[in-house]
Amino acid sequence: MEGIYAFSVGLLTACGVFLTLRGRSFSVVVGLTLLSYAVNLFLFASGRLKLNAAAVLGRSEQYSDPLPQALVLTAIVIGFAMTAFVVILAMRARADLGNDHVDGQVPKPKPPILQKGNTTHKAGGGQ
Amino acid sequence: MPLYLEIIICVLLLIGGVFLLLGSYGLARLPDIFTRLHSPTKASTLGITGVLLSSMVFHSYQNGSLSVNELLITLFLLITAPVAAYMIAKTAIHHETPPLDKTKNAHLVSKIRDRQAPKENDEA
Amino acid sequence: MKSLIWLPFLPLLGTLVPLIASRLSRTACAFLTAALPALTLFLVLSHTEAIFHGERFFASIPWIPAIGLQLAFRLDGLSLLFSILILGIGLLVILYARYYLSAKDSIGKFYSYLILFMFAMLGVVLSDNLIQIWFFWELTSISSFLLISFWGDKTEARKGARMALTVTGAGGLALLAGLLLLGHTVGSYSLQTVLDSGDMIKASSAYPIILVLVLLGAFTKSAQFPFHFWLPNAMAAPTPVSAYLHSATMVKAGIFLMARFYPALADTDLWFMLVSLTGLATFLTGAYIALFQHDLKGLLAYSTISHLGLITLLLGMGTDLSAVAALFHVMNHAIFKASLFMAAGIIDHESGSRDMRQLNGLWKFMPYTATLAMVASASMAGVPLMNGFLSKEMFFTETLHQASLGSLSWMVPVLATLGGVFSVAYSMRFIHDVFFNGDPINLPKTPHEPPRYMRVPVEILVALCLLVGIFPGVIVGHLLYAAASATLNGSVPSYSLAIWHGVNFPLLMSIIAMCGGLIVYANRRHLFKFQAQFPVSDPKLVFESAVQYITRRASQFITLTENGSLQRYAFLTLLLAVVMTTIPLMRLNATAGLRPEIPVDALSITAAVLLCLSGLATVIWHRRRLLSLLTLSVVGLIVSLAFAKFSAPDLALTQLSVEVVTVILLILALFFLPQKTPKESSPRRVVRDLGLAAFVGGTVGTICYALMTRPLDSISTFFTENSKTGGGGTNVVNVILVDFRGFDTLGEITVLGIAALGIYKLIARMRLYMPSGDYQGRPWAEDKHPMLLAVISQSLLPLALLVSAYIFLRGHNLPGGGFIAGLITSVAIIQQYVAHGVEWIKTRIKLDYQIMIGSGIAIATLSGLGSWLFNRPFLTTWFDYFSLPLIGKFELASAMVFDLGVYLTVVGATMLILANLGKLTTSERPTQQEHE
Amino acid sequence: MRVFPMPFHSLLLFVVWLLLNNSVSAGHIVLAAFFAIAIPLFVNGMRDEHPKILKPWRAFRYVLMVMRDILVANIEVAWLIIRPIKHLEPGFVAVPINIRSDLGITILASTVSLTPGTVSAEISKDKQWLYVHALHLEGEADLIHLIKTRYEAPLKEIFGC
Amino acid sequence: MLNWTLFIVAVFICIALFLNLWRLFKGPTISDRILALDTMYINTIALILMYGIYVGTSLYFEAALLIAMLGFVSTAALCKYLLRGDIIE
Amino acid sequence: MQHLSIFPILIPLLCGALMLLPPFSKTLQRQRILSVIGTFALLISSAFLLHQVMMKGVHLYALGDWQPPFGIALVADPVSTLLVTLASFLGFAVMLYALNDHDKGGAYFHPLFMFQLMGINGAFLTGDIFNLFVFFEVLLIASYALLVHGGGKPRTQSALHYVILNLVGSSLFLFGLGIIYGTLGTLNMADLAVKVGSLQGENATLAKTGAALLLVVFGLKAAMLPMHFWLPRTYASATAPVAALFAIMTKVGIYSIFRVYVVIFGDHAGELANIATPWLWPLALLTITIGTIGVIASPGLKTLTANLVIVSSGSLLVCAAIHSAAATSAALYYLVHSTIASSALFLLADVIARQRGQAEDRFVRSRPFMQPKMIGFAFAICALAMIGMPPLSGFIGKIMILQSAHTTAESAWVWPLILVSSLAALVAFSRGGTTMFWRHNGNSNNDVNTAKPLEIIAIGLLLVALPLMVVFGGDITDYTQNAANYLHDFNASAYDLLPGVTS
Ligand code: NA
Ligand code: NA
Repeated sequence: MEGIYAFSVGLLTACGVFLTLRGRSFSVVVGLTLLSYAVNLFLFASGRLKLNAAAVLGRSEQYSDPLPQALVLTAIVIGFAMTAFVVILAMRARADLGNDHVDGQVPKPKPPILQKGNTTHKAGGGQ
Repeated sequence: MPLYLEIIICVLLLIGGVFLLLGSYGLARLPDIFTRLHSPTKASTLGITGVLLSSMVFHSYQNGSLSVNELLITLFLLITAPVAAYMIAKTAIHHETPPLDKTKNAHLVSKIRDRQAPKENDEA
Repeated sequence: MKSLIWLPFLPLLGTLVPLIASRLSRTACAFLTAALPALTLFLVLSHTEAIFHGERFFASIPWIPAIGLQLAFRLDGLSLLFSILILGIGLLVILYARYYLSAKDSIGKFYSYLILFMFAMLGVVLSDNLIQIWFFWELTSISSFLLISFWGDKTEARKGARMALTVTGAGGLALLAGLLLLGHTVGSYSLQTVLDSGDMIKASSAYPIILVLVLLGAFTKSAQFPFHFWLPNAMAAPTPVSAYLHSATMVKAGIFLMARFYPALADTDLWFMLVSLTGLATFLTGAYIALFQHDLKGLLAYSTISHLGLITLLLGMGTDLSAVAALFHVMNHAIFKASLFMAAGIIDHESGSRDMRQLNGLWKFMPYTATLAMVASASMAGVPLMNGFLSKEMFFTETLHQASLGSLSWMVPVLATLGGVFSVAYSMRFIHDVFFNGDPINLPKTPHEPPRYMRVPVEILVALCLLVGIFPGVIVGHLLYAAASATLNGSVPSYSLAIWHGVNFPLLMSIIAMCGGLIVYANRRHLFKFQAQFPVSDPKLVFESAVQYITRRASQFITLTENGSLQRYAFLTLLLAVVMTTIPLMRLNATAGLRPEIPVDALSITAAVLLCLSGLATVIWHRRRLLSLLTLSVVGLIVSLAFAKFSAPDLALTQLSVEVVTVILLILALFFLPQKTPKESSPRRVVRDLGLAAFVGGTVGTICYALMTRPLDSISTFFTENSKTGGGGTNVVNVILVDFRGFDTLGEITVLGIAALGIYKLIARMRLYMPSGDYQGRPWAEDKHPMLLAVISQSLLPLALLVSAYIFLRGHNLPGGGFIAGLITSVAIIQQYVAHGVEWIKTRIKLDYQIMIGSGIAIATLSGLGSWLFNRPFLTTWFDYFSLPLIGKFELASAMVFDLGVYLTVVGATMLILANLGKLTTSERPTQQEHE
Repeated sequence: MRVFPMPFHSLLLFVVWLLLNNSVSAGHIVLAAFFAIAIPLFVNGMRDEHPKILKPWRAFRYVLMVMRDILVANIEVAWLIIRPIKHLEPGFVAVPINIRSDLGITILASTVSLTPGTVSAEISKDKQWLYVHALHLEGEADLIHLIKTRYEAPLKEIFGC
Repeated sequence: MLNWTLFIVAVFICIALFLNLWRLFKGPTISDRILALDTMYINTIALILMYGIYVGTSLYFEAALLIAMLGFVSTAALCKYLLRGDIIE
Repeated sequence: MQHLSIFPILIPLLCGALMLLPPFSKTLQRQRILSVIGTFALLISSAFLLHQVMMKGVHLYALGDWQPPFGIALVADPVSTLLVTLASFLGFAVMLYALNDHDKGGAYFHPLFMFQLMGINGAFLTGDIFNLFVFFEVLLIASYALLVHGGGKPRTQSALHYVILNLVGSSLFLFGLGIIYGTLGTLNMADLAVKVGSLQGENATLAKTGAALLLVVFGLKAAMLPMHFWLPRTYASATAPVAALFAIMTKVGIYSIFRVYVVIFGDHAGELANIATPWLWPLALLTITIGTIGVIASPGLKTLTANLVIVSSGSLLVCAAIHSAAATSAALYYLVHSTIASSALFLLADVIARQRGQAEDRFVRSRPFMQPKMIGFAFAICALAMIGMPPLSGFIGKIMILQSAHTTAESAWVWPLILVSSLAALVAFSRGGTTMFWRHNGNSNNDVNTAKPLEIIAIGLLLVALPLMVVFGGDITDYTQNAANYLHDFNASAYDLLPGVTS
């Protein structure tokens, strides 16, 4: 089970990181949200996984580590606050700057590089 | 746990499971959005009710007292599922999603979209 | 001898005098300004007798022992010599400046800067602590900057001042390094200790570095080649400043430094090489260039450079008497050069020009000044009976005795004579070209003699030139001896200060120089023509363009690196993080540890597959925004399932409710952001980012797995053991939140509250783009508030509130609590907003969300403060069990109040965010076209 | 302000609280009563006026009937789902409605969605027509009749309009 | 028997969830996807309740309740967005 | 006064909360009054705390009466108290400045300011590593909100970058904390310090990854290369009082580095001993380098100040890399100095920008100042302090750093870099200063804002501190020396904070 869990955390992290590195604020926000899921799962896992061991006294024989749970709770709330702020900030940036690129200006697309021998390229079909 | 209770729980669970599966199966299988809408709103409500009832029975037995709070979930679902379906249907119609070709009265879709009354002669 | 401590501070006090006195008449101001320096000079002179008898005075009080800095002063021969120069010439300059400065110049400011400089300079020469020397050294740079840029509205002045500051500042930093190393090598920053440890210093491995660094400081300050270029440009300063700083005092600070550290650093081959060669180069360069200056002050500036080179050369030669000669020339040069500068200033002042091509035949207009200038010039040229002659003669003598260049040592006297030739030539030019040589050309003013008292300082100095020149032993013999004794830290070789030593080689050299100079000057036209062939490179321009070049390159570099691309910054941050973590991680032998793993089940696999697929789908569809939002919701859902599965019901609840609010927020954002993401990442960037993402993900996954498969011994058993007894609740997670670590929670709700305030702030002035249709260009539906949704939402609200009350109340003992309850309440209210719109709610709900936030935080804090009444630390909780008839046993806990605060803050914050966001669009919808 | 501005809701809340807590202890009854009074007082302002339930017993019977219908409808729909799709004959129907209150219409629409193989798709602007999508539309008129008699009529009775 | 039933039903629900996900990915319309998500919420509720039966605890009831409540809210909000763009107007 | 050590957190917290409630929420005037009272009370209580710590030693405050390592404890020690006092002083001065209508550019300036102070003080005082995270977030979210105060495109733009980068940073922080807890099973810093020493083998290896992540996080806050990019634009675009307050934000990162890598992963950390050092050295030196290049390239005073903040961060990181009590002492002195000086300079830059019309703070020809003498004097003081020239406090800090670096092999890099950075600052300031103060066209416009009394008082308050730091340099360096010794004394900074645990 731990393997699957860890794999999922890793994958979520990777997804989050990739999106965080995109250029548009919405993608970045989604990426940060994914990243925070991964973070929460990771932090939670630092107390080790236990089945049927909710830390409610009297409800089970053994208790999972309650401390990371409390930490994750705090982290979730803080993460929510931060996400909310960055979402609105992204809107504000769009309003102020006229576009939603994180750098405030849309990068100019580079001219396509014509390659020799690329027969399928549209530029080649001019004749 | 007495056998009869276990049987009741299992039957309820199975009913629930089957209907839930059917609901999702319908969702996956049915040909257009309007027909698909039916399966979760119905099959799944019944399915979830089955599971809830079995849970109720189980926990009532386990706690030694009546456990009925699951009913609240049913209540919520019964209240909300139709509205959710309505909203989704509204969205589909707003997006002018074409209904299945053989749908009867397909021309009504444009009326529905504009929330107008159907013409008198349509009913004839 | 404590009074010594206050000695240098008298001028510091004096900086305030002119500022106050500037309201009085200029003369009064000048006299008041002069009072404190005069007093200081008097105090210094009062020690003369004792010092001549070989005494030295020390005084110190501790200041900052941590860096080895103590307020330590010494008064010995060397400091005495320099103090007299600083104060004496300073007083003359004050008098001179009174007449020099025009009415529109602020004389108070000028005097104030001047006295500040005097203070700094005095500090340098009186210091007995290495760091303190540097302290005052830098002060001289600063105050000289202020003086040079006194006419800051002139470009010349600004540039000259900047250059001087830069060069001397750089030297100062090198000096600092050198002095710190020196102090470290010796183990003490006390100057006397350092001077007494010469052998140890010279033997240490750090000696070459120390020497180079200290000499850098000295050479830059004393305008030695190749750092000499700042000095001529500093001539943009008012002439009194040039007379004072750039002839008599500041430029001598470098000389002073070399003299001061003579016992500690000199007498090695390296010293000889560095100092004498630099001095020689400076001496020749300065003398040669001086001849070609058309600006009167320019000539004097280069001449100063040349003379400073001469002194440096003397200090570097290491012969018996070279140091004595150097000190003697310091004195002489200060006297004649100050007077020359003053004379130049008078000429400038009275004729309006300093250009020697315009200035001709001034003898007719100002014969008295001309006489004074000619005497001083003669001293500069080294004409007998003048003080300049004596020290130059000593210089020639020493060049013959040195051996610093080995077999090439013979070149030194030859080159020295050559330098002498040019010295005579430019001195000749100063006299002939200005006072004779035809008539003035296009002078702005008709020249005349200066005011009486403007001449007095010049007269005094010129008189000194003659007096010293004729009666050297009587006038300066003791002083020179005392200074030399201090410089050499003890034994002074015997020498005689006679004006006539008979016919000898040095006299011959003097004669050659004299005749050669006259010949050179007579044939100056050929030389000028020759010199004109070389491209003129103004050091100022070179320096400026060098600075500009560096600035430009720096700017290019900065724009290249700090290109404003968040993607780059984030990439680098993550890259650093992952590199730093993987390096230790690679030493992990096996990923899996010994802790037994939980067996895998179908449900978990399903959940994991759903999670991973949804996560990937979110990435793949990130340009189709709504879709990625849907898959993101699935991810959130599965994450909460995972929490539930692994025994964290509280987390599951929280995650679920946060998830919904987040999605709602993101949907709101979707409306105001462009609907789609254009495809703009280049394939290369995508691959690069994918690589980093995989790298990070892999690392995180590995660490996560490694952690989970290893046993952990943690403090958490304490919490399960004390939750009920100490915290009064059975839900340990909640007890941690409101009790064990309630402080975290207090911070957390504060974060939430602040976020809401911040968002409110962001929304306040937002100009939104409101698309008139959806991403496919379809106009929006007309039905604002579908009736079914509206009606159902109304009936859901009380139920939802009840559920949140339920969740709130049970939190302490079962999964739940104020935070989740708050979110449920918020979601229920948001649902009303969605169903009915802002207008509808506004008339029906009268909650001030801001007050909710404030009171929430306040209640939580106050519940924590309650414990103070019982003399317990903040947030100490209280709980007890009560029983009432009918109702039975129940618990009351202060943590509930805390949780109420949490609840209120959460509701207030969430609603402040969402409701205000909604309000933006209520009144009407101006359809603004997208800008893209 | 009345103590019970929404008596039906108060009752519902009272019951739901006890349901939630699985308990009829005195303490919970007190709490239930408290919330049954407090929440409606708070929420009352956030409600549009709705007609009162005039015939509670009739309402109760209606609920039971709908529950039975849900069961039946679900089985029917399940069957339709499994059957080959080609037999499916979906269609839209416009049902004229006479019930006037928003609440009534909503309950009707919801009931229709929950029960006989139909989903409420829209209500016309004039609130005279309920558009319904049927999964398997065999007799249009029959369906309209069924909805009007089996669901709309009792609702009109219950709310008296 | 109970465990076997639970296992079978769990498998059913897992299949159901995969079917939902398939619909979510496939679409073709956005309404289909929202519907799929909505159905997924319901299946999740069932899953949680079953897990509660499996481990014999009622601690997860609230999670199920919350999904029921909140799933609707997000479905409604998504639809509102598609209809009107601005969900709180 | 057993509760004294929590005052620096509670005072701003309560003030902030009260400002959201009537009657304070009604008018700005009332909020201003509360702000002044609050920041002043904060200053007084911090100073008093400092005095108490000097007299009676470290004060441990166990929140909720739960003893460490189980509960959260505040640790008022010589280091944290010094920084708290600094923050409070800064807060008070900057607040005075802000009162001159700088608080009008948007809602909630005063509560946000208070919360910002609360976050900063909390981060300094806490003895718990997760609580440190929480206070980081408090100060960050407050800084996000304050950053957009006043509005405008550049602010929004830089805020977006700042926020997103810090969100990434927060994620990394939590990853790091997860690893730390997952290997050590505790959160109290003293307890971590004690336990980390016994970590061995694979657990130690894992803990290293956590420690490395924390360094990245703190480095991001401290603007350590390559995570410094956000700083110049962010600080240059912020409103003056905000930028001035931000001067201490990088120091929170620096402080955390000292706290974590001296106490927890310091000499006693067994396999993890001094793990940050090999990273800190190159990164610190490169930070100084890039900051210096930035200083030279700065087109205006605000950017210049921001780049100087990077340089000072680099210098402080060098101290952390040296890892000796002398270096820590140097860092503490330099930190206080550079915070005050850069803060004053940010405020001054605002005054300058206002009086120069279109030229703002850029180093170009402009109309003359209206109060050239006063502003020039203040500018000179700031410049000298920032360059590190006598007679102002910069030189002492710089000398302390140089001296402490001398024992290390890297001093061959440190010395030239620090000295060259000083030279760069000298060049930049002399270029900028001469241009701004002496290169004029036109006449001073009487309509533009002159510096108002409160602004002058605020800047003056900060500036007076700089020479005082020299005059009382002996006492202050004594204090920093003691504080540094405390931090490097494992018994004092770890065992003594764990009642019931002894070495
Ligand atoms: Na001439
Ligand atoms: Na139906």
